[in-house]
Amino acid sequence: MKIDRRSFLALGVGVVAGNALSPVPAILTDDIAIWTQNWPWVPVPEIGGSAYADTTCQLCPGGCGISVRKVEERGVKIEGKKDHPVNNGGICALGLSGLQLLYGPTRVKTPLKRAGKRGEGKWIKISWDQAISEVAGKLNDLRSQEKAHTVAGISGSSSGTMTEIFRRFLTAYGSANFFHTPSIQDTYRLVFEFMHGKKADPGFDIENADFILSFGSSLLEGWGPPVRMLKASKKWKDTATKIIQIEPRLSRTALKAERWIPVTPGTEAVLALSLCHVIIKEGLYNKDFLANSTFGFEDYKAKNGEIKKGFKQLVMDDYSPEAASKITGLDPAAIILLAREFAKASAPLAIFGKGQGILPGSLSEAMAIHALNALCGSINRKGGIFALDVLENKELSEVALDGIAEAGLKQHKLVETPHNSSGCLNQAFSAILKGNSVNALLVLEANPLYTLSDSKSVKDAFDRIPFIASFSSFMDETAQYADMILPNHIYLERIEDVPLSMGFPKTVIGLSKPVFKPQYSTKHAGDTILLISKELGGSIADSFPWKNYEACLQHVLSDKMDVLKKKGFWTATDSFPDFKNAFRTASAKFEFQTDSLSSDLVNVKIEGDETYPLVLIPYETIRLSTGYIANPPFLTKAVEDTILKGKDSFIEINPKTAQASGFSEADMVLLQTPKGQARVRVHLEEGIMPGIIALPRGLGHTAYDNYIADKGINVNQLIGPVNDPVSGLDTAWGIRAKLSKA
Amino acid sequence: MKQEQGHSKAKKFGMVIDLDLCTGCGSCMVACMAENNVPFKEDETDKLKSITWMRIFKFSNGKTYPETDVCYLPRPCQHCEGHGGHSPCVSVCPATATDYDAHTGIVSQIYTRCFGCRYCMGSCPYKARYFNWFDPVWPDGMEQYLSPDVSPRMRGVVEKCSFCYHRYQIAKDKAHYEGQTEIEEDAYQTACAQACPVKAITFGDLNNHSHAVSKLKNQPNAFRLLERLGTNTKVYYVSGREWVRRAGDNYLKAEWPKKTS
Amino acid sequence: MDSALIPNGVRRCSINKFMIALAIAGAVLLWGVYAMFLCWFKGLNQTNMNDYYGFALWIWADLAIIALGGGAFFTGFLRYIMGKDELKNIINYAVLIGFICYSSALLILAIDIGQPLRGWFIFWHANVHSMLTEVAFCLTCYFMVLTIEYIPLILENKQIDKVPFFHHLSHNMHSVMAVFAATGAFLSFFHQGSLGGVAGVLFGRPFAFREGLFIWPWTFFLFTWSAAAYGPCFTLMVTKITEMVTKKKLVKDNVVELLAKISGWMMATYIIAKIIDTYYWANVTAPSLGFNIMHFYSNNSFYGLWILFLEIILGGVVPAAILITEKGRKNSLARNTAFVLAVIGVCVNRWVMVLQVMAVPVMSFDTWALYYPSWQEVATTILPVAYGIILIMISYRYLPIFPQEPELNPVD
Amino acid sequence: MFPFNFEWIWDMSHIVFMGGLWYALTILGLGMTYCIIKTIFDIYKGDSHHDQGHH
Repeated sequence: MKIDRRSFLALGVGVVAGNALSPVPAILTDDIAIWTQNWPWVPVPEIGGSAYADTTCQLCPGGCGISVRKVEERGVKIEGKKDHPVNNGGICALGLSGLQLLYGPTRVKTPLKRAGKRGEGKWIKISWDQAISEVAGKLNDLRSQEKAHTVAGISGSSSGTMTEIFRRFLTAYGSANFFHTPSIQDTYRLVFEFMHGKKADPGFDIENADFILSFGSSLLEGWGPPVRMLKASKKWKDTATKIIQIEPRLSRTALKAERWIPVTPGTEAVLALSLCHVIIKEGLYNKDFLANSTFGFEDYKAKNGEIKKGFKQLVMDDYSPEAASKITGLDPAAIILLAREFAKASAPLAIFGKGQGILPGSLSEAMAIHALNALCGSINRKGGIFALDVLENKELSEVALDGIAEAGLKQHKLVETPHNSSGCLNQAFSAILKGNSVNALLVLEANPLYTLSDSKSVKDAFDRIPFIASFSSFMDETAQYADMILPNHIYLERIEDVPLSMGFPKTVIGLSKPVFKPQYSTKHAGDTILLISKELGGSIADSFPWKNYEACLQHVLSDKMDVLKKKGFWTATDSFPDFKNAFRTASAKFEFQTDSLSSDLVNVKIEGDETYPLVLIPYETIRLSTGYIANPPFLTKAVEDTILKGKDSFIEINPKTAQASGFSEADMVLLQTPKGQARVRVHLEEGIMPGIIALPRGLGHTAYDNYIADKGINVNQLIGPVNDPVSGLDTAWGIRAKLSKA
Repeated sequence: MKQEQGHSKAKKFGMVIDLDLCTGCGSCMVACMAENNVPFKEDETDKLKSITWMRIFKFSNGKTYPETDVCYLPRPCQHCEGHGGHSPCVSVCPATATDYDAHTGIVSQIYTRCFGCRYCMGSCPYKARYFNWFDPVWPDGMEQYLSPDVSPRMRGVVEKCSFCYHRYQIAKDKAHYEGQTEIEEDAYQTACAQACPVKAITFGDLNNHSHAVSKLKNQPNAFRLLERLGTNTKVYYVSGREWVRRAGDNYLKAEWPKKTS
Repeated sequence: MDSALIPNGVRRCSINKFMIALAIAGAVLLWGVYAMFLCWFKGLNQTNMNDYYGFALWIWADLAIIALGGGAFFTGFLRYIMGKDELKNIINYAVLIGFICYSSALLILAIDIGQPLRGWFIFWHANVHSMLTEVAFCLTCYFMVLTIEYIPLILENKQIDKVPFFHHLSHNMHSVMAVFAATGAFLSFFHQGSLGGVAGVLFGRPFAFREGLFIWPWTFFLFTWSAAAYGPCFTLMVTKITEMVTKKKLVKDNVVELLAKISGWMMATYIIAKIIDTYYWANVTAPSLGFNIMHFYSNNSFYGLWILFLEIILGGVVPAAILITEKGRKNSLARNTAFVLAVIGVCVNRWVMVLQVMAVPVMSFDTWALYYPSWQEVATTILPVAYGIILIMISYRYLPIFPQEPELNPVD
Repeated sequence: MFPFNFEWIWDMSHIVFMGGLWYALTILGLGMTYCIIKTIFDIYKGDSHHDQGHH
């Protein structure tokens, strides 16, 4: 038959109709729906046997015990470890996000050598042998040119075998320029050095204190071991412990405190001494302790014979509630009331230090507050503050030196202070900017380019250092700006001792164990250092006789290792001698350091003049990681939209203050300080003192991954260091600032 | 939605959250994300497009400095029972993709069944339901941490808190192998309750008198969100602060302090 | 050129003019289709909807066009069941408009769901307690009815009618049309209602929630009623527009006035019921749940009492008043104004029952969520309009839509 | 939708709802079938009725 239009149409219609009546459409519809339920681009997690592996978290100095849930070789969840002295099953949001770091895009997967300009992000992958021989070669050259002392090292932590090995390496190499990321621990150690005459770390028995006076410590925002503190807050509620939070901002701690006392920031020491004034005046102090175990309470004769004003006289003269009221902005009656409450409490405890303790803070302030504890005898007793002997591994501190090393160590150090200066990192960089040469910088688990204040100058200093090598596991700001990266295993892949962070009332060491085999071509920084030293040979190699880091750890902690391996942590049996033998000062007593408490010292100044009408303070929130570790995606997801929206940071400001300058919620404003400026958004918050603006730490990263980079402002760009006259540590709790329409 | 017949009494899993303990630290949020394979994007600051089964609300007493006070309120799915299992969402889902399980009191969500009409989201006064506006994407390699107990959701479906139902199933199996008829209280805990550092979240069977929640929920300071709507939720909140309790529901000026009706 | 297809006894514009007009409408259509495919392939992240705004512009468009399409079932109801025979002169157009509205509604629903390929689950796994299920079923069934009612119209095309099969088929379908119309009316009463139910049953949303009868909240009946009342106004409005475009009188005034009168009275009674409902809700329902009525109309930058006024007074009382009075009906300006106001009124009502419901915070510490549509949403919402215009153009050109046209515009 | 879907419950709401649905579908189905069959007959009868056309 001939195919005309009509029959063709008929055919078409027939075909369509036929199909429509057949089961084909039904089957297709069904198949398509099934396909949407198994889209190939939606991952299907592999099933398998599930088991838990315990280790210690190292994402903050808290040292919580964690249990990692594994399905075959994959880690699927991190949970808090039950019956662990620190966190007993609890866990923080950062710890929970750990696996996103293990598998995340921010890992450095193999040794890298810079190809493009610094910070440009152009790298070439190199072998471990090449990486190690190149670093060793560089160091060898410097050594042979007798420039050993121009090599500097920065460690993220101030204790633990890794830090000690690192320091040991530098010493054996011939450089005294070893630094660590500063923290409040440095200041406290000086407090104990001055007042107790011994090397000690503070332990706060907050679980047993019944009246806690916190001078701005964000106890529930990541202070000390964060989870331990959060757990304590439950205990406080159960036992009706009184927490008094002194700070200009209604932080989480202030929220949970029984009372929030906003005082003019920087005047906390004055308040403390004024409390002492009332306590002494009303004779509420611990007479026995003061009479028998302290020196410098009454006036005393100094070595040169002159009569010096004692603590008692000093505070009676200069720190009356009325006088203090003018400075702190606190009503005298309130001061008197607070003093009485504190002194009459059975276990009062005063805690020094703003925020998480990232800022070392003023030594005078610390001593003023410690004096307050002393007045009430809250030292080395239940519910008080303990002076815990600093953990040190002698095996690692004594080093055999060759000639070059000895010569190098004699050289002028980057930072010269009467005390241990390894926490004066800011000064190290300003020294470099002043012209002191550093030819090589080694960075271990630290990120000074981000965490140090006045980040711009730090970067300038970096530009003057010809060679920077980082051991970082992540592409952090410092690593990104380095010349070579020798990536470390991350905490879940390596063995390491984790001495508990400052603040825990007992000396505890945790052990982090390799829960996973290394995901990438990384190397334990300990082994890397050992290999470099072998490469350098001579007395340096001799200083590291162990075949690898684990062997070294085994040797150094031999007495604790079994317990560590079995329980995952080791607890010292700290004993506290009675007050007769507790102090190693010249007087063998607790010494009030009156000359550090003069009014010019205790009022902690910040940078800036009247042209900046406002005061900018950084604050910490537990949903933002502030240290070397940046926020993993989950944690960032939990950040409120009143802190970060899109790429904009929000400043907290009191509605009154905002109104005065005509700003309303979410307005974009220009925030200027003597150190720099930034565009930020306004968040009106009743919970902040008028005249103060607060910006969170932990944002404004320029490195890591797209999930955190270029979000918000790094407050360190806006604040510069203010060095403590005595300790030389950074005391800049804020900076003067102004806002204008942007 | 018929009541279960049989010897063992129907369970009614629920929570009691102490708002005076809660510090808003965010552990519950992240624990939930990690446990339930919740996806994430580069920018999660638009909270109206950010999947957080457990979301922490923050609100204040409205007073000015320095009298101001703030409360953090963790909000999982409230697992409404409504009237006889007719919770707001279950009764509206056209495809029976979300259901009220009379044996456990848990409101389920069947991702492969849901066709994304979002009627359930409109019906939920707690905003506890979230839509997958985007394809879930894990950066290369990160999909390794996905848990096999919870299937990742595809674009275009609604998801929400399940009270970690998979943990219930695991606990049940375990109990079965060990020849027990009942599961222990601590054998089935949600990820958020387990992670909470201050133990502000207590989870258990509201019908079982040996479980802590059954007592805690009867405290004088206990309340539920929007009780007046008749959603009949299974998440109780506790606070000693009157203004917080008041914020739990809506009242006309004349109505507070609350009349017991 | 296409004169062979054009009905006898009527004049149509030149094919070129027609094609140009078609092209313009077609361009808009394509824009919408592009947006539609974006939504299908990239997902609903193409819209500005969010977790607070699960329902937005699209659902509003759905409710609105279905309400407006109500003219079809109600006119059919009046003609076939109530025996208002004059209405045969407008029923064709009513059916066509209804057909356009309902097909558009179904299309929008297909775009609106996150998993279009699973759309049929609503039938397969139907949950009979869900108003949406009721909507889906009735909508689909009634769409079948409209198709059945539209087919004979197509068959009356000069050329098609030549085919004996089609000729007889159209005749036979006409003869049993009453049955179909009755079924359609039955279905419509339900799905129009269930659309109202969609909002009314949300007992978690005090702004939408209403008590009711059995399983049906008052909104169920109000929606049916309003669709019946306002639908014909839309039919008449579109008729008027068509007359303006074609510069011809297409339907006799007595027909228009009859429908307008009925519509007016329906509207009047509806608006009274609506006012009572609103009053009761504001003074009993909402307060019993702890809400002061002003809670729903304050503390936000958009929704205020004005919208209530716009819906009830301007969009209800005023047009009703015009249409129930002889003078108002007879004055074409007043009458047409009434149509427009009525259309606005019903659209605002549907808007409120969808978007404002989503915007109002329920938890005391929650916040208002305002929303503006993305261009993709707008485009896909305009798509049906373009589609409708095209279908009307073609149908008007080639089909005897208006029985009175030859008589009113004799070709000499 | 069908008794063999596992959600199907023989309770009142189902019977009313599905009853209504299938009732409507049946009417439409039968109606159309009737028209088509009758049309086929008409063609064979070959009688046309332009006298009582409908426009």
